[in-house]
Amino acid sequence: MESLFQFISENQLMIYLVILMIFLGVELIEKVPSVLHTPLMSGANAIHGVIIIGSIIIMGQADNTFATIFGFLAVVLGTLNVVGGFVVTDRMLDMFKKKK
Amino acid sequence: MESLFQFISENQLMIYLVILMIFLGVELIEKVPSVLHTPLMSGANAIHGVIIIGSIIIMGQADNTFATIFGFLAVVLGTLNVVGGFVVTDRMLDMFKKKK
Amino acid sequence: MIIGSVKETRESENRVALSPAVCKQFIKSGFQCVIESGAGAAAFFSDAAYLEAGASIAGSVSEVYAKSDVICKVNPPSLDEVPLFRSGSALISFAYHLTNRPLVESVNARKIALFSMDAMPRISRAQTMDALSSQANLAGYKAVIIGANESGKIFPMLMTAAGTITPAKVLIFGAGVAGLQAIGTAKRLGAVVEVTDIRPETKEEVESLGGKFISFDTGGSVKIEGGYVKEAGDDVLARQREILKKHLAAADVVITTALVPGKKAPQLINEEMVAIMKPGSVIVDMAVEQGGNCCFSEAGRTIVRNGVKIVGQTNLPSQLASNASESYAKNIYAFLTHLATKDGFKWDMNDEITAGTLICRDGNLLK
Amino acid sequence: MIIGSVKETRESENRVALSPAVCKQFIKSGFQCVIESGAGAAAFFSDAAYLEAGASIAGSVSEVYAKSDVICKVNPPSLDEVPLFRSGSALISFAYHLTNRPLVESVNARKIALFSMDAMPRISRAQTMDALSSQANLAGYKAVIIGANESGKIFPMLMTAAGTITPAKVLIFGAGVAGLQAIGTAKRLGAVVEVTDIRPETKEEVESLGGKFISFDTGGSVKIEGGYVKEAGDDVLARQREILKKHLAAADVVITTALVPGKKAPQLINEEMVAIMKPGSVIVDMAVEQGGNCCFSEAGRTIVRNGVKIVGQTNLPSQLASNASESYAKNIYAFLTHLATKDGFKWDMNDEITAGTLICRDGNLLK
Amino acid sequence: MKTFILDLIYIVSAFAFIVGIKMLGKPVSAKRGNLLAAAGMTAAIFGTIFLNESVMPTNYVWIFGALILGSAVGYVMAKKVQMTQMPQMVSFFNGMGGACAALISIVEFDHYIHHPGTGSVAHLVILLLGMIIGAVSFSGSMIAYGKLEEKIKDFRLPAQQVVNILVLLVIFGLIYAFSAGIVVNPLTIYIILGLAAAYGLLFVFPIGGADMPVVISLLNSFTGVATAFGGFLYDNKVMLFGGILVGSAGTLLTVVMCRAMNRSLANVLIGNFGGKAAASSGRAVTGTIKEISAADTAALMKYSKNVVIVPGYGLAVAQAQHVCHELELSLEAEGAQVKYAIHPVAGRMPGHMNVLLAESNVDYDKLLEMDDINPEFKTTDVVLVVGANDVVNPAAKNDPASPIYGMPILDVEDAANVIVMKRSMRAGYAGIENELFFNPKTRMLFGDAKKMMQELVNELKNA
Amino acid sequence: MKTFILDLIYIVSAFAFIVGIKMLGKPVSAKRGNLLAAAGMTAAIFGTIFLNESVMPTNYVWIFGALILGSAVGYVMAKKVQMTQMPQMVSFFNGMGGACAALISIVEFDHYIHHPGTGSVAHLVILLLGMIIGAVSFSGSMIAYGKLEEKIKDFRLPAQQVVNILVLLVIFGLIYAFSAGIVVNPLTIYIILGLAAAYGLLFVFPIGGADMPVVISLLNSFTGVATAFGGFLYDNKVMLFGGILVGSAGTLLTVVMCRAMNRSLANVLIGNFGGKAAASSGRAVTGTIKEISAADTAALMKYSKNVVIVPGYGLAVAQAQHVCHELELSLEAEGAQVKYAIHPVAGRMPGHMNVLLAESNVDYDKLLEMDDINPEFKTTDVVLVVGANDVVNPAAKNDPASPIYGMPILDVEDAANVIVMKRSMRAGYAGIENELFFNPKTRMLFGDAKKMMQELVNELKNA
Ligand SMILES: NC(=O)c1ccc[n+]([C@@H]2O[C@H](COP(=O)([O-])OP(=O)(O)OC[C@H]3O[C@@H](n4cnc5c(N)ncnc54)[C@H](OP(=O)(O)O)[C@@H]3O)[C@@H](O)[C@H]2O)c1
Ligand SMILES: NC(=O)c1ccc[n+]([C@@H]2O[C@H](COP(=O)([O-])OP(=O)(O)OC[C@H]3O[C@@H](n4cnc5c(N)ncnc54)[C@H](OP(=O)(O)O)[C@@H]3O)[C@@H](O)[C@H]2O)c1
Ligand SMILES: NC(=O)c1ccc[n+]([C@@H]2O[C@H](COP(=O)([O-])OP(=O)(O)OC[C@H]3O[C@@H](n4cnc5c(N)ncnc54)[C@H](O)[C@@H]3O)[C@@H](O)[C@H]2O)c1
Ligand SMILES: NC(=O)c1ccc[n+]([C@@H]2O[C@H](COP(=O)([O-])OP(=O)(O)OC[C@H]3O[C@@H](n4cnc5c(N)ncnc54)[C@H](O)[C@@H]3O)[C@@H](O)[C@H]2O)c1
Repeated sequence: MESLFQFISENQLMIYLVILMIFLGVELIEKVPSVLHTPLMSGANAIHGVIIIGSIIIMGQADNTFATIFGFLAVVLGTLNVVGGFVVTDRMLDMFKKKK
Repeated sequence: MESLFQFISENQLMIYLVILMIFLGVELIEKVPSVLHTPLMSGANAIHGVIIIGSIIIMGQADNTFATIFGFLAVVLGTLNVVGGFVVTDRMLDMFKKKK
Repeated sequence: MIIGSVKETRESENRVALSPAVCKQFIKSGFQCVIESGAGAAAFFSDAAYLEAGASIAGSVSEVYAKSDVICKVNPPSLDEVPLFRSGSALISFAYHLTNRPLVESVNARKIALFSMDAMPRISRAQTMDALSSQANLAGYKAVIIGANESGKIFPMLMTAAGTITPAKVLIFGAGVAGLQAIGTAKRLGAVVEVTDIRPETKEEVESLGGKFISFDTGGSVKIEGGYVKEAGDDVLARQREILKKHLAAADVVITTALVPGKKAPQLINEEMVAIMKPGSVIVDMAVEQGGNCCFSEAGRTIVRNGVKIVGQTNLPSQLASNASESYAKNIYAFLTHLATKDGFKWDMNDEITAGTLICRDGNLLK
Repeated sequence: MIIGSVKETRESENRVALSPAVCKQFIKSGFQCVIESGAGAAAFFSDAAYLEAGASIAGSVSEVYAKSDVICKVNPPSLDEVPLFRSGSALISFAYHLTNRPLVESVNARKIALFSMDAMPRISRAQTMDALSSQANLAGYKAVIIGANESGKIFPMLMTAAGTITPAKVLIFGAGVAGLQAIGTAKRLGAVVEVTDIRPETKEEVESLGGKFISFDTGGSVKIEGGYVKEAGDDVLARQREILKKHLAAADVVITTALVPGKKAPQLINEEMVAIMKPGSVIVDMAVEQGGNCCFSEAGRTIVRNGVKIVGQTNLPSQLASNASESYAKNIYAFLTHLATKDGFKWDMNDEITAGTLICRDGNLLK
Repeated sequence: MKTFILDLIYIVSAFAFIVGIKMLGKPVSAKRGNLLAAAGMTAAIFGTIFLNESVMPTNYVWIFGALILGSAVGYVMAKKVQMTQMPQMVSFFNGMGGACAALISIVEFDHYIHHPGTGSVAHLVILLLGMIIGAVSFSGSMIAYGKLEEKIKDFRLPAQQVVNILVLLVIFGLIYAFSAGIVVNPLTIYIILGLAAAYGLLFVFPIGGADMPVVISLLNSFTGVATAFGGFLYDNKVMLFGGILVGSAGTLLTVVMCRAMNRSLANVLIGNFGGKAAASSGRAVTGTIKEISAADTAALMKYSKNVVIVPGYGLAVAQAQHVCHELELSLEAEGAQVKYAIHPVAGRMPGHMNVLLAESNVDYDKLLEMDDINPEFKTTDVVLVVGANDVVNPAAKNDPASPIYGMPILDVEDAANVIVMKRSMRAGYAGIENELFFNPKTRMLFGDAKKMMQELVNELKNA
Repeated sequence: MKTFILDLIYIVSAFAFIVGIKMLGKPVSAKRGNLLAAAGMTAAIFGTIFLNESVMPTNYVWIFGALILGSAVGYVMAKKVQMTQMPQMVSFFNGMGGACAALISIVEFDHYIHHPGTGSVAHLVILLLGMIIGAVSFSGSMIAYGKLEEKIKDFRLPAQQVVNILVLLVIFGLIYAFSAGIVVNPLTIYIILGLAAAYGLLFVFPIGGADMPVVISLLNSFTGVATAFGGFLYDNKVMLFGGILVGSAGTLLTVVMCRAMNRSLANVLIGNFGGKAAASSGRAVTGTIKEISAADTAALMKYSKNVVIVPGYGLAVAQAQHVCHELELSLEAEGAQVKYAIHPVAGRMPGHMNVLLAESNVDYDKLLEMDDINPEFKTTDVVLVVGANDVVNPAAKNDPASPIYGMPILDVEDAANVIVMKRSMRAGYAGIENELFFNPKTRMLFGDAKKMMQELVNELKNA
């Protein structure tokens, strides 16, 4: 119990942030028309590709073969997620260009 | 320049929080029907009455007449803001009770 | 005060000046009513209904005239009837005093007070007494029904297995009370409606009913006074006729209501224009009693020229006898309760309505 | 193949079986057309218009009969006309073969092939040829216009300075093609419309046009076949009459279209019911040719009973000659191009439409 | 341990505020939102009193005394105030908050002076900023309050804008000088305080009464910012977030309100505001009229039981009959009862309104004649006059000189609220002014009838 | 210094993500929102490469190699994929993200093993959670991809739910054992990894193809959570916020999508989902029909140039003529051209549609006869069939045995999209099935015509 309180107190700002972020996420999505569900999912998918930052750090720190190979793989996969994700989203959104 | 960066870095979470909070505030207000402008303003007014926490702390710490008097005054004013604010808001919102 | 009403003597007149409902109202206000037996029959108001309303039924015309302080009629009495009136009594009816001088004089000679319904000033508070409007309104509706009945075409568009029937084109001359009601009625039936008038404010009014207004430059020679056309120069009429030609050529039904008060109706459709109209098309000339808007119109008759039927039926409201009588009676009620109390007339000559409608009294010709 | 059409001889018939527009279509498809001079005049189709469409004008009836491979008419020919037909030629018209036996036999005797338009099967692909529908549709509209014209009341509600005019109540018997169109038209004019029918599916149809359906328990004795009432027991009709009384008492205009194919029209308004109707109300009996839905109806006449006008006009479509002729001609076009090519008839007796409409051929009576 | 629990309480309170504000944004949940925020506040207050380590129990008597005093006064004031005076009440309470913020800063400053070296320069600047903003908010709110109470009149210095900017410059100059150590006399901050209060006066004085709500909203967000500075000062999260929330939400609310009134916030900030406002609100020639927005009209009608629509010639001109019917249906879907009051001469021909409304399929039963509807206005919540003018002009009853004197009219004034929808203040057929438009119960909804009705239908879905 | 700048870049990127997501929520701004998010991502990536102190320039060649390889492959895949295959592509890319998260955890774990004592237990747990979620997301996404590509069929274990829960229990048991030091063999984490991947398979396998979008959305938010754990691990704010944002927004999106499909998220989570789905989507008797929502229909029409409305008897039954006219006006306001295709026998009497549409004031010029409109369908973007059936039944042309064979019909199939609005799959007057409903171009919008038209009008305003 004590330790839970301690954790909360120590990471207070973080908790505020996480809750706020969740609020904001909910607030942002709530009124989205359903045609945009798929593009939005796709866009969000590209955004979580920010995991690539982690893989770059790992790759950057890599000092053994294991880390190099896995790091390389991680960066490739992350890039796939990011680039593919944004490009696919962009293509999906072409349907919203006014045809005139 | 350096110090600015330092400040940003040191208060990073705070900055995230402030910006997020602003975002959230904007997001929350954006689609409010204009009939609710006044009650909303009134409600927000009551909420910033949270300044009372500051006055309670001051009052609580007060160890001289100056602080006691001013602290007492501050708590009274803050309470006015809080209690009056919420009660007035509540009364305003009575108009939204369905009449049937 | 005793109010009397008699059976109208004008040919094919079905209306009556007082309805049972209005008699009831009068009686509630302390008046008495005497109705000639059978007066309301043509409008389907039975003697029994009048009796039930509290009126008394008189067996003869003369009995009504003898008893009544005021006689309410729709049409002006004939010269023969005037002697039947009690001297000193009053008469309310359409009188057209400007064109009906012999009658006015004979009435005046008998010292009858004459109120003419058609002289009602068109002011806001007199609207409830405005029989010209109430009757013109019904006439506008009826004109369209007659047009629809005479036409070999239906008004609405219909897309059917046997091909598409295009909507009828209805062209309306004059957007006064009758013209506006005609627009509304023809639109309801599904026709495409075009309208011409020379008062500028009518454009908006026509459009407010969904009609298309035919705009043309009326120039300076149109004089408007108090919402009425006072005068329209020949040049304007000529220009108007020119513009209207192509609309006439396309029209299936034409309804003309154009009038200039106190003048002969403007002739807006001449021989040449009838010639370019489609065979089978119909003109309902509501202005026929004032000389007609079409050169061929003959009052009371339907003639065919060049395949075009020209309907000159007069007295359209009479064909809607129930509604027309009821409305007229309500106008009378509003008017008479304004002019008089149950104890007699007020003769308030400062009142615009009294002054406007009183034609003669006590042997004095006021208009 | 030469298609001929003549002036209708039936009294006050204004329609014609071929219109210039349809002639043009036929000619484009390789047929030839011969029209008796003046055949279209009553429907305002001039000889010139036919000529322009490419048809030839024949000076006399006999010339048309002599030249034509197929004669298109609206009404069946009189017995006198039959000899004028070329033996071996064909005739298309309404023939009412079940009730018109002498004619059918005389036609058959001359070895004329007779197609009866009223025998058209009511199947989807025959809808374009269904002249009963196309004419009934127009008749439904016309009946309302007649009702409105005869009534002393206007249809719409109007709130005016001279009081409020309540909307007319229109009661419609039978929601077939004519009845439905009548609902639509009366609604458009602003009337409150009530409808009675004994086919259950008509409730939804009536409501789809904004009419109020008068529901009552029709019980088991109503037999429906192929969308038509086959039989309705006397008990049902009695119950229906009972229910309708209070609606009739309130009605201003009644339009009756109730029919049971091949039978006399059901008598739905009896003497007692007319008696409770308001004086001044109007009955337009569209079933009058089949005996009428009202006991007093007389074909071709308007009579007044008890203050109620009972209009027995026959042949309403004829009064809308332009539209009715055009629609009929389009039905003929669809029918004939289905039956024949420009080189002659196909005589495809396996075809439901041919088999359904062909009454006799080559001296053989098929129906 | 205590601190941890307090932190947790603060987290909960902060989110109660956020959710509360969110709920305040929807009519159905607004009341609960307010209660939620109040609950959060209560938790934060009592949490602070009992769990904050620096609060000495010896001071409890003072604290509770102040709380009880403040609560009693605040409650009574809030309960007693009349509905129409709510805005000034809000302004008053806002001023109290501002004053509270300023007081805290003063006490803190006193502390700072007596214990030099306890705070950084940043700390000092924040303290001063909190004080200034609090003071501006306090004095500004008091002026706004006075104006709305009509105890204070508009007032403008000759070169208002220049003066305002000068005062601001002096304030910031002093802050800089003080925090940079150029000026050291502690009394300086009282000068700053005074100037800030003066700025508040100068800022609000010239602004017209009609624009007060915007000003109050702005001052409200100022107090929010002052609160946030307080939170920074004490590293107190709930003050910080509550303050920022009100600061941001309040600012946006101000912008939104400005937008609804066709102003820009820039105008407010440079104090140029009042001048323009006065000019553009001078629509009425005689008396004052009150405008209303489509959104407010929609909300008003949504929460009404009986609505009467009075159609006139303008409905016909705009061809708004179809959307009018739609509005009727939407209102009925909300549970309101809707009727049409048909004046016998509305429009330009007998039965004009009937023809139109029948076209859009309005049920005949909903159309009431003048004589039938007139007694009903007394129990009507909202009358919506759509493009009618003469037929609702009380001059017909009151003014014997009027050309329409004697014409019976629809007694819409008897209803609780009258909304008049037309394009301008122009007259109708009779060409005369209509005093109904200046009636205290009346609010004008300017615009083309078709457009505005459509907006009402849309807003009804949101409201 | 570098770190400070990087921090700043991260702040900017994080807010680019937030604003990007917000913009993605509105059709007009969606494209720009996507670009903004992409720009934020680019900044974050290059910022990390050049400014992160721990990234060794010696590894630049590997990093850029990987970036170029990934970009090239990702770009080509994304560009080549057909419009209809977009969803599986999203799933695939999502899986890549999940795999990336798992890989990072593995490498980090390796680091952890080799440098014992560098991280806390919390650190380890977070690391393991990131790995598990990443692995579930990866394997689940791959199955979803395979299913949508129709390479993998539905598959259900006998006691699917029990198995799923068991696997989950084992995973969490192992994590506890490992982090509490009960189990110490480092290989355990590979077992955990394997189990997690297996759980992903088990989770997605039984779910029907039609429900894949929901599953993908859920897996997407999983990857977001994995990313957030990564952010926690590295104390990297942009990963943290990006991850949380996607985690929360993605979860809500999943809920919203479920709601639109009448499912509950609970069903998804316990894996019970597929079973129900299969049952409730079995509406069609022969062939398969595709449903569409009012919102999607509205968007489709909004971005169309030519719209044709085909009214039938259902329009009359629903008395939807007025709202139909309203829809027409709304569409025209959006710049579309709207026409009505009137079949000669639509309805139940000749001219039935004319009577209705005239009642609602539809312009005569907009009503086209069958012969005039039929050639136009080829250039029509959307045909909206409102309560018509027989008059658009291709059996009239194709099926000589049909009772309507030979009747001319409206060739709506020629249009690019056909939306059929009716209440059910019931037949019309002729009582026969309509193969148009099973046409690949056709989508069914089930509901009462009046209600659905009203929804279309409303949605058109939002879309
Ligand atoms: N019914 C009849 O038989 C008849 C015949 C002749 C005369 N009249 C007279 O006409 C008058 C009728 O009274 P009323 O109240 O119906 O009409 P009104 O007094 O003429 O007033 C109509 C009002 O509608 C507004 N308006 C016009 N177009 C509009 C639009 N597109 N959108 C919104 N508002 C619009 C106008 O104000 P804005 O310009 O500010 O928008 C105008 O003030 C009476 O005076 C009556 O005596 C009646
Ligand atoms: N026009 C004439 O003169 C005439 C006369 C007699 C017969 N017919 C025949 O009638 C048919 C007309 O074709 P059609 O396409 O217009 O009609 P239809 O084929 O009868 O189809 C109408 C469709 O509307 C749907 N519907 C009914 N009520 C609805 C509501 N409230 N909301 C939404 N949809 C509704 C029904 O499906 P759900 O039940 O699934 O909703 C039905 O399938 C033709 O077969 C024609 O031959 C025409
Ligand atoms: N306020 C009231 O009490 C009241 C009541 C009813 C009518 N009015 C007003 O009275 C006026 C006339 O109404 P009315 O029905 O008695 O008019 P009317 O019968 O005298 O004339 C009918 C119409 O014919 C038109 N006309 C004249 N010459 C024409 C021409 N050459 N071409 C086309 N049209 C021509 C007139 O402009 C008028 O609109 C209108 O302004 C109307 O608004 C007022
Ligand atoms: N598919 C097609 O091709 C097509 C075309 C037109 C009509 N139809 C169908 O044909 C049928 C009949 O149409 P119609 O106009 O020729 O009918 P009709 O002229 O034979 O009869 C008119 C109406 O009278 C009704 N009726 C009979 N007895 C009645 C009674 N006692 N009381 C009230 N009403 C009574 C009938 O039900 C019918 O609705 C309908 O089902 C119609 O839908 C089909």
